[in-house]
Amino acid sequence: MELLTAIAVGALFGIAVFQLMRRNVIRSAIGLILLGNAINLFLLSTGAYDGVAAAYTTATGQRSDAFPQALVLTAIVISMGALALVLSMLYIVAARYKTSDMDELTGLKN
Amino acid sequence: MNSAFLLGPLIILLTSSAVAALFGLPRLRRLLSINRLSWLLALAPLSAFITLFILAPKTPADPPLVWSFEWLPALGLHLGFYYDSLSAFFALLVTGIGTLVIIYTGYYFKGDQTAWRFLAYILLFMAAMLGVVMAGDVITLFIFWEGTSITSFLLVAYKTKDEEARKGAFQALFLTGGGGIALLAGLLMVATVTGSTQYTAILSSGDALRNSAIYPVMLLLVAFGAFTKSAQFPAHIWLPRAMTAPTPASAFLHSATMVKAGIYLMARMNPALGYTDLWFVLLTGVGVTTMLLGAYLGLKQNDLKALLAYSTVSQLGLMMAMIGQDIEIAFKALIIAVLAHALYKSALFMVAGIVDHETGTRDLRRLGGLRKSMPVSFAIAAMAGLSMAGLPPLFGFLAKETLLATATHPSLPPRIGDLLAAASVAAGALLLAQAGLFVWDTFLGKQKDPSIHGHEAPRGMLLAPAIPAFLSLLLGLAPDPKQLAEFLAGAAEDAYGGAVKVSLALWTGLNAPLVLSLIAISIGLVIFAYRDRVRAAMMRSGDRWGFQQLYLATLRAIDWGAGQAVRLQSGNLRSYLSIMLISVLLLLLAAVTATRTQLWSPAFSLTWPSFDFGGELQVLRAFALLAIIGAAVATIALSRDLAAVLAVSAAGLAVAVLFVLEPAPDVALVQIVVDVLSMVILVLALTRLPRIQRHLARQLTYQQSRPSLVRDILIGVGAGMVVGFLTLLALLTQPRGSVVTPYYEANAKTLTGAKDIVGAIVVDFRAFDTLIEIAVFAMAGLGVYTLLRYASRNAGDQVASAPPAMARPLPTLGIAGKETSPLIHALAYAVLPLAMIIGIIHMMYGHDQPGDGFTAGVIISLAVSFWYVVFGYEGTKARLTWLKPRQFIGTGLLLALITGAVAAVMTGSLLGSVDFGKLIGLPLPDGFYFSTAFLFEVAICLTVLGSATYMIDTLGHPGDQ
Amino acid sequence: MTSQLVILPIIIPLIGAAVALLLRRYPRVQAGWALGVMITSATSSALLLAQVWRSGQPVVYQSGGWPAPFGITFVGDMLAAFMVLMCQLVLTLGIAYAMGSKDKVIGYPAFYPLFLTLATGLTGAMLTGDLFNLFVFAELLVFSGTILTASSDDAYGAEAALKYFYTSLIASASLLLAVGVLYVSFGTLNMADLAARIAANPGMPLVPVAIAFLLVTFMVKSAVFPFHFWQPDFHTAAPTAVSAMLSSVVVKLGVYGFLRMTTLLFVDQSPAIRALLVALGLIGIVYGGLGAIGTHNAKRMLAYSTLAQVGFILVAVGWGTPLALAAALIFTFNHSLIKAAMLMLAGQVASRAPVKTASFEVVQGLGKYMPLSGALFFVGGLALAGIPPTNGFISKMTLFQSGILAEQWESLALLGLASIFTLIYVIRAFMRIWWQPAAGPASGAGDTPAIKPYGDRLLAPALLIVGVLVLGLWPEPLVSLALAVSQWLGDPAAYIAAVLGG
Amino acid sequence: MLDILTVVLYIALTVNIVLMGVSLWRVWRGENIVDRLIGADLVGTITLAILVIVALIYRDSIYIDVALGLAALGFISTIALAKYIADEQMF
Amino acid sequence: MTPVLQAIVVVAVVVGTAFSALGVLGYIRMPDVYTRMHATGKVGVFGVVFLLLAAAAWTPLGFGKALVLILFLLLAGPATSHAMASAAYRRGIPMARAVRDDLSDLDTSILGQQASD
Amino acid sequence: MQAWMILALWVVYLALTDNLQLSNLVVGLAIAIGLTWLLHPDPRRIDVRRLPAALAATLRYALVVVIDVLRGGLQVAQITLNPRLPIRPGIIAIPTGTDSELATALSADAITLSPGEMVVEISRDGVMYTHALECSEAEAYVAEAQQQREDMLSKILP
Ligand code: NA
Ligand code: NA
Repeated sequence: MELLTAIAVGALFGIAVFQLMRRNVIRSAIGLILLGNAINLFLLSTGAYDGVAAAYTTATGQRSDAFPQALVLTAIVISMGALALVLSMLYIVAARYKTSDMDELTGLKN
Repeated sequence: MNSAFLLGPLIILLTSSAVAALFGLPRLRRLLSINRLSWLLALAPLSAFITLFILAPKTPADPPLVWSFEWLPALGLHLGFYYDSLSAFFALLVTGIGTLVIIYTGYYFKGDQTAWRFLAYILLFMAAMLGVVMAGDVITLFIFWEGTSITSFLLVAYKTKDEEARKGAFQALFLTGGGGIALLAGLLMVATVTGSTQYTAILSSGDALRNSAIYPVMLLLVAFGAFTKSAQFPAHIWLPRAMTAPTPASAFLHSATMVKAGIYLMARMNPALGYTDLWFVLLTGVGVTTMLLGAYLGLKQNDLKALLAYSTVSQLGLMMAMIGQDIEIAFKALIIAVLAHALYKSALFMVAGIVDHETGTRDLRRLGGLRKSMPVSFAIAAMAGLSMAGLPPLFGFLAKETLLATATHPSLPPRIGDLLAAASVAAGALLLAQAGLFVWDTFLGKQKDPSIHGHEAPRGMLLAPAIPAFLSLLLGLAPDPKQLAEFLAGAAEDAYGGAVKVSLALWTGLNAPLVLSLIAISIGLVIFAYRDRVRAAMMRSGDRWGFQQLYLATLRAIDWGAGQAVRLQSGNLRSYLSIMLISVLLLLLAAVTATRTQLWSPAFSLTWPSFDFGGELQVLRAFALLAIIGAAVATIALSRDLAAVLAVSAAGLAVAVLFVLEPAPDVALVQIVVDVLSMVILVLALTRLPRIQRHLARQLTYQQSRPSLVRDILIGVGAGMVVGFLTLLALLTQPRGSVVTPYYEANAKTLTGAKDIVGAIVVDFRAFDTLIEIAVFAMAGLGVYTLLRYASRNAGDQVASAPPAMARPLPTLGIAGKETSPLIHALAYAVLPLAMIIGIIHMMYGHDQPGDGFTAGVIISLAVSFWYVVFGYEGTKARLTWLKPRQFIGTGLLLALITGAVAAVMTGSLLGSVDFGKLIGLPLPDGFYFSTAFLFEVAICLTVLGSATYMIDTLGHPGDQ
Repeated sequence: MTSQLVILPIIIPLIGAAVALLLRRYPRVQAGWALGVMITSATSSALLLAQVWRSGQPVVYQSGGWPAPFGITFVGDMLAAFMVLMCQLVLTLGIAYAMGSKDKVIGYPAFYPLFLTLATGLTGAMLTGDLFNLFVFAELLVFSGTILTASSDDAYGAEAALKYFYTSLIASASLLLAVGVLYVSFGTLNMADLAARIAANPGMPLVPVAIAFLLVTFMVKSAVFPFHFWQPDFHTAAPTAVSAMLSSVVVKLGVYGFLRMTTLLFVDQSPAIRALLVALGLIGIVYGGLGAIGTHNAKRMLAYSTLAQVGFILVAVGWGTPLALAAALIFTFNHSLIKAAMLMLAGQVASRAPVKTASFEVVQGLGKYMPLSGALFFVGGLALAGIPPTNGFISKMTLFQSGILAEQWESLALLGLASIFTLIYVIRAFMRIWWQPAAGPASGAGDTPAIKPYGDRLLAPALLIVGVLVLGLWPEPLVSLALAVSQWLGDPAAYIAAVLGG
Repeated sequence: MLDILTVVLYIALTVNIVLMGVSLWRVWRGENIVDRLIGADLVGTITLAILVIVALIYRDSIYIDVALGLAALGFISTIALAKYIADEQMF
Repeated sequence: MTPVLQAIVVVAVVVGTAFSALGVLGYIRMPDVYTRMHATGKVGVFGVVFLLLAAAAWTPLGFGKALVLILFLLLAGPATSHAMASAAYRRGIPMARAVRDDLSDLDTSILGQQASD
Repeated sequence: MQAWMILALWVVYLALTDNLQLSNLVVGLAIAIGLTWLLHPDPRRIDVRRLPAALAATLRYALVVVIDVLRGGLQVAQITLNPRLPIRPGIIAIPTGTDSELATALSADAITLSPGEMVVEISRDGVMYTHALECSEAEAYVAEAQQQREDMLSKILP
């Protein structure tokens, strides 16, 4: 199971990176979401315990590690904000530079 | 004598520069003509001269005046002065000629009321130059040294509109600035070996310095600094091009003072760094080459100032070569040469300026026969020119004699002596020819250009060159003035580091130097006689030395490199990303291989999904994992953007399922609400892309060159493997322990009253993370708003969106158009209050169950977004008048901070935990605590609601204000 | 109250941002408020530094009252206090510049709030003692900076911001991966706790991985080659008041990070890290210098220059001797003042150009009408090139001195050679703007120059240049402070004890 | 411990997983965009069902709270997408 | 008590899952999107509602909460179907095997237009 | 309408919190009132005397809907499992007499809930364009059921 998890997280991350580098701006924004998901899954996998119960004080049995979960909560929120911000910038890019092609965003160079 | 008086001249000069600068004010400018101003300002260098003269050590026996103060005690650095005979010699030259130059300036710029700038610069330069020669330590020296570079840059480029002036100034600064860097390094090395920056220590540490392992390096560095400053081969190229400076500046900087700074420095350092083979070879070699080269090139020039400049280069080479020797007489020669040169060259420069000023040209090919119209100038030029030519009875003759005496000194190694003698003869001959060229071709002979009419300059203007020219004669005629000889001997001794005998008698009998001198004069006269033919031949030979070309090529090379550097900045984000990601991968590889880290432990064992009964959740997990992979692949494979958005949403849901299975219900809930919100705003953004661009974008999805596709795939695979491997390691590392989690588990209930440990961490134990996180989220929302409502409007951004194309416009109510159907309305009416109640419950009871202020905010904002969908933008705005995102964000953040502050007051700790309900004794429902945590949740909810609403609202309707 | 001092520089701007958001209807009040907030905050950081310096002990604050390593600890040690004071001083002047600026973006209701959250993010990232908390603060910084730049008057603001944001994703992802890896290995994210545990168990297999990821993070933050691509764009397109901050203090977050890595977290592993930093620094010096020479815009030139200047700092951090670290800190501080001033001046010139841009083609010759700007720019340029009597000279001198004492001949030689580049681009830019006759749109028709009668106010850059000169003439306080900081950096055990023992 | 309820729950879970797989397949290979949307909505609903089954297996209502969130929001995205499909605008 | 409760739960789970399965089966078998929605609508209503009833009986979940959720689903499910159907119709997605279409008389645009996808 | 809403929200709150403590009742009421004030629905008064009748009608309505739903559910199950897939789908217009938006909504909800029927569009005068799996038989039946529901709804809604 660990191997499958690792493969899935790796695949998700790899595809996220790949998508991030697409010319199509929408795909690139999709890559951003996938990236956040992959990292959050990784963070969760760093939990110190193989829990069978949620991290509640009332739980019986081995609880899952609450600490990475708290980190992931924060990270999720931030990646959500990142997505919104990127999308608004992509809007401006589309409106101002009249393109949805990352390769055409070369007004700034040299 | 109080050594602090040494500050006086410097202060006087700086003040006078400031006074000159004040005349930049138009009101002041009207008070005084530039002519009178310079007479007035000339008092400054004059008084400095007098002060320095009074303070100067008059005989070799007089001790140096030393003054210093602790400038940078932390590093043991001092600033200060060291005023010995050598310093005094140069300081008096600087201020003495400086006085004349200032007076001359007033006439030169007569009527040009903007010349205050020039006066300010040149006085500033004078101060810097004085500082160089009076410095008592290498730091002070360097500070003033750079000061001369900068001020001379300003002076050379004084005619800023003239491109040549700018280029010349730049070149001078480039070379002297480069030298400055070397010099600093060299001087710091000297100081490091000595253990002190002060001359008093350095000058007595010669043996330590010479024996140091880094001696060659420090010597080369210091010498390089000095060579660039003193225009030594091959850095000599800047000097002729600096002749774009107004003549007063050339007269001062490029003859009498600045170019001598390098000479001064090497003379100063001679006792500490000299007397080694390297020193000898370096200085002699460079000096002799410079001497010959300057003399040769000078003869080629048509411009009076360029001619003088090259002859200066030649003389500077000579001086440098003298410093390279280790015999007493060389230093006598040095000091006399410096003095002689300063006198005649400043006079000649000023005369050149007068000629230029009065006739409007400095071109030898046009000048001639000015003797009649400018008799005084001619007389001055003649005196100085004869001195330059090294003819008796002028002082220049003595200088040349002493030089030749050095060259023929028996203690020199024979070949070196011969070489030096030959070089001196050659240079002397060429200099004579040049002097002849200057005097004869300008003032004597025929008038070449009838349009040129000379006028004699005003008396004041003539006074300035007349004094040094006359002194050249006077010193030559005077029968060995003892006091002066004593003084010069002192200076020479300071440079030599031992006793030097100086006599200024012109006639020393018929000896080898005299013979050589006669040979030089004869050759010089021959060259002069055939000057036209010689010069024509030289012109034909072109600039074979080509160091200017080398300089230009260097600049071109730098510019080429610069072009390449900026070309790397291609503007293509995707290639940036690929370079960076590859770098990350390489860095990781390097980190792991370099440390030979054993990442994989033999103890690791992999387990496969078990399909035994009771392990079905594992099947769900496996399914979710496969679904993640599938959905992620689908985001690539699906050609429609909307379908890809659906796929990414599905991936998010699968991730939520994985979170549930962790089990991490809190995270799962947040993941779900964020997944929905993400999808909504993604689709909103999709609607904001004009259809044409959307279609173009769609075509782009798979449009990519094969190499770059392969590149991206490889990067993706690499990145995926890294993170996958790390995940595997994280999962397999045993034992895994957490330092912090046991504490949270043990204390969540007792210290924060929360059953939900994750919630307790988020709002209590690590509340600061959350506070900043909501600030981030708030800024994201605010950012979307600012970008789309302000920046985009101001920039006139426009999305050329075609009106929505409805395949079937219907008169009935469904999902499309401005008005939706009553059924959907009813759902909207139900969902907002429900969402609010759920949100309130999340805030109130979030510490016992999944959900918190964040989920509350997102859920409510999603309900609001649903209203936008159902009732349209305007409809929703009209219905939900209380929804003020900005106030929500501001109030939310403020509430969070106030809560934290209140906690700080009550518990002594910001964002501490206080249960107000319990404190007041409020009867509240079980499980609900009216506490800081609750207020914090409310604050989070408000902020998030405001921010998410901004996101939805503005992405949906960017044009609105 | 004494220990609360450490969070004041974080909290005051944050409160200021929240209140400023509510003041949008009163733009002048909002601006004044922001300035007041920043001055107050800077004062608190000065007090913090004063206290730390005087007592010799870091001010440690356990937020929420939770003991370390369980809560989030804020640590005002010498390094953090020093960096924070530097940042906040410059940020204060940044607001002052904004108030006198003609940019439209200044008038947006979110400008000052974002500026203040930028301050919070930067300050918090330096004061926090927790690695994940550092991530959160860094994100606040990234978001604020991105938005400010994207909403710039410069038409390319959005493009630049997008590129920056994408690059920052690499940093953020790296930091989170580092966080995860460290948590797996050591079970804690408190930096003091981590440092102690790493020192006790340096052979943990994932430590090199964590180091690599943290390096990437801070390399992006400081725009170190090859993670620099975003920087020239971003620092050019940002509103001047902002780009002056980005290129001066914000890039120093990475420097801070490298210092923390080499002197606290990974002391055992630091030789390898240092060697890398020297190499990267040298590349930066050459590349940044060449880029500054090759580019076509004054602001952009200064942005490239920052690449080079950060390179100098990295080399010093890499040398790692106490004097070298002090030199790095001195360089850091001085460069912040210089670069902020220079960018403000370039922006001020651009603000009077007929088309608002600092492109050399447009601003060439405009300087004729701005002699004061020219004088300030010239002095700033000298400072950048390390020429006395400016503070830049002190930077260069201490840097050279430390290199000589550390006997780092090769890197010193390359560094010295490449430092001539600074002189080239500074002088060329100065000559082009102030001396060369106008060409193109600025030359106007006939005698009337096509120049706007009013531009951004010069107060802020003038104050900075005064600072440049004062610190050049009287460097003692800064130098002895930097020496004290570097001495403190040599004692990671004291940091750990202060956090965990207190 | 294999009581009938546990068996039923695991079977139900398995069935739902299969159903989810089928729905995902249709999202992937839907014949038109609405078909895909139906599939996506179905995925959401089945996830909801799975969450409830997990809650039943753990006998813990915490997971229902998660489900509640999904239930209250899932339809929003579906209807918003429907609106987008209908006239290429959300609002 | 527990065995009875268990029995109820078993029944609820079986019925709910059966309806879900039927719904998905219909999703596969039905000829067009409109008819499919009939089938999939069942999953949301029956599948989840029965499971929620089971959860209310078997977990600490209160009946009140379950009831609210159920009522909500009873409103949201149909509304969702309705919205999707409307979208499909407006998008011009054709009906398969349709015997009548009262709406088509109201359609003011050219009939028979096929959506691109 | 406001009182209705307060009541409904209160009940929902209590149901969701699953706590009938006095303090929770008070808190819930406060929340219900607060939200109602915030959302300010149409200020229509309700006749208290009609309340019992309305509640009874609501229950009956719910029962009818549930029965409808169950019966139709089985029908659709049969269709789906039938290998021949015996359907004759189409869109039929079902007129409703109600002009109240809420009544229309509830009607549409009930129609769509019953398996085999699904409202596609609603005209402004209340005609439901309903997609039915078996449209030839459905029309009469559906219209009848609709009439029944409308009668009850008119009792429930003010
Ligand atoms: Na919670
Ligand atoms: Na139905």
